[in-house]
Amino acid sequence: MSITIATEKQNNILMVKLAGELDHHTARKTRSVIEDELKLMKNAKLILNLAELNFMDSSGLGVILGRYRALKEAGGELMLCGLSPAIKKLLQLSGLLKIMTTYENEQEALKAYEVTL
Amino acid sequence: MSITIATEKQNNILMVKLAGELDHHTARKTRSVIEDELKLMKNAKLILNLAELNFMDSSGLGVILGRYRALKEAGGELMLCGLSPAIKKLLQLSGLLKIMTTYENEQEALKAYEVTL
Amino acid sequence: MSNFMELKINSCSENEAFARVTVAAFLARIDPTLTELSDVKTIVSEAVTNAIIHGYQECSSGVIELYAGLKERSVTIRIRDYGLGIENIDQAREPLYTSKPELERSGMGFTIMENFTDQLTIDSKPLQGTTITMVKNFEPQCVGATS
Amino acid sequence: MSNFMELKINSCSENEAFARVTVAAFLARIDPTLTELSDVKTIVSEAVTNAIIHGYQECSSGVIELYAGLKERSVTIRIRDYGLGIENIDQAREPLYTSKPELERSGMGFTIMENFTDQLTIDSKPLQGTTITMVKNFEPQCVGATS
Ligand SMILES: Nc1ncnc2c1ncn2[C@@H]1O[C@H](COP(=O)(O)OP(=O)(O)O)[C@@H](O)[C@H]1O
Ligand SMILES: Nc1ncnc2c1ncn2[C@@H]1O[C@H](COP(=O)(O)OP(=O)(O)O)[C@@H](O)[C@H]1O
Repeated sequence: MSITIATEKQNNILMVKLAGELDHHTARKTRSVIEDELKLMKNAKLILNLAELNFMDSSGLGVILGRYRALKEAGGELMLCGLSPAIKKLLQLSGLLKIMTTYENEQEALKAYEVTL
Repeated sequence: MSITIATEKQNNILMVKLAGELDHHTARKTRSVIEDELKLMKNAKLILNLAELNFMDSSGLGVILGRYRALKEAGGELMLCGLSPAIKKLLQLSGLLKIMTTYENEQEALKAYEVTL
Repeated sequence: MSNFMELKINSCSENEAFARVTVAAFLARIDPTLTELSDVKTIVSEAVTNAIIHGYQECSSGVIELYAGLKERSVTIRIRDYGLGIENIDQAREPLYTSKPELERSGMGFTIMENFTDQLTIDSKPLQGTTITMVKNFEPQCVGATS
Repeated sequence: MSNFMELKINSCSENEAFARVTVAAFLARIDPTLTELSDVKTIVSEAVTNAIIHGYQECSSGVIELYAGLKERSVTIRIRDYGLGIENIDQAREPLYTSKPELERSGMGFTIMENFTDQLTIDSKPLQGTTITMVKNFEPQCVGATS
């Protein structure tokens, strides 16, 4: 009924792994943990790992879209990975899947990012 | 929300393993499966393995007590094994723990029975 | 914190599991121990089963109302039926007493409800129905526990 | 088979998870697929969240009513609040429309409810409240499936 947020920093990369349920009730905490981490970073690349989320609704879409916009504005970038079929369906329905960069898992996301360096 | 009943026969020993939830809703099925198996047996030893029951209430006590009485009347015997702390608490509260033979697991129950042969 | 839930269901036996799971889910917000959760599931199951078997004689069209109210770490659970009612409440509360031995009832329902809660009240009128009210206090949460 | 449940809760955000778990538990008796269950949890979460955020402006003392009725393998879910109501329902239904962009709402709630159900009806009157009614039909069960 709750969310667990694990963060890890490597230079300008912030990896955030969400586990549990991302809804309106847990959105505020999720948003503020991520924003706090991003505050001191420049041109941040945020890798959001959703593999262990067992529930997400449109409040979660709002959190993702919010981070996407904030990062874009600040010269950063958002990457998503670990999308379950249910979450993929929501991203598709909302059109977010088309504008976001998505990867199978964290390793793939990191690899893709390193290639572009 | 349901129950699974696995039975195994060895001579006059009937091993019944219950998995899931034993309440009033699932009691009827449990009772009738066990009674059907016992019907053709003589001096039956019933080993009831409760290790995989994740819920039981007083309707379950009724099923256990019912088998205990029927077997006793027919010259048979009931042995219980795999009692979780929660189920043990119920058996204790009702006084059943005092009158029933209980074992850690099926092996222990079988061993104890073979010794008495 | 003060939250409540009111649930109205019909008296079919599938609702025994549904009722106990619902109350357990409602209480998740105070993060009970596994033993506390198991106790609550059991008492809800006992009271709802009694409403179905004794109150409504296993006819599935009766209405059962379930209320749970949280005040800090104390929950009040009320389960009501509009069925047959209880003639002799003192006798009904006795361990091992059952009016339906032919159904292999154990007669332990009220004893379990009494033992697993801090307070049990039985209100019943023949032919009008029965209301069971139980109060259970939960252990204070460890300092530093996450929500 | 015809069963129902009625749930009344207050508008605190913990009840978003509670409401969806409750409806999922209620539907366990028809043994839905994991996808069907996930869809139902999502639509219940959307409607209850809207009642809390939009109906009651995140004040936790509002009342939310949730009804689910099963007819064979079709469920009707009704979620009602007595809050602010919706001025322009057509606009509210538009994908990506939200009246609260400052809260990072995605405006996808109604689109999801519409997509995940077979029927969606919105009844709302400003200052009186909103009732969302959804019908979802479940796949017939495989022959030989156990109950
Ligand atoms: N909701 C109810 N409506 C009518 N009678 C009830 C109700 N609950 C309990 N009783 C009466 O109280 C008796 C004792 O209940 P209980 O201790 O739960 O044992 P059991 O359910 O095994 O009979 C029942 O046998 C029944 O006669
Ligand atoms: N229960 C409600 N009470 C009042 N207004 C509502 C309610 N549900 C929805 N609305 C209105 O409809 C709009 C669209 O809802 P929705 O598609 O769920 O998107 P979101 O919740 O992200 O804003 C909301 O922004 C709000 O203005």
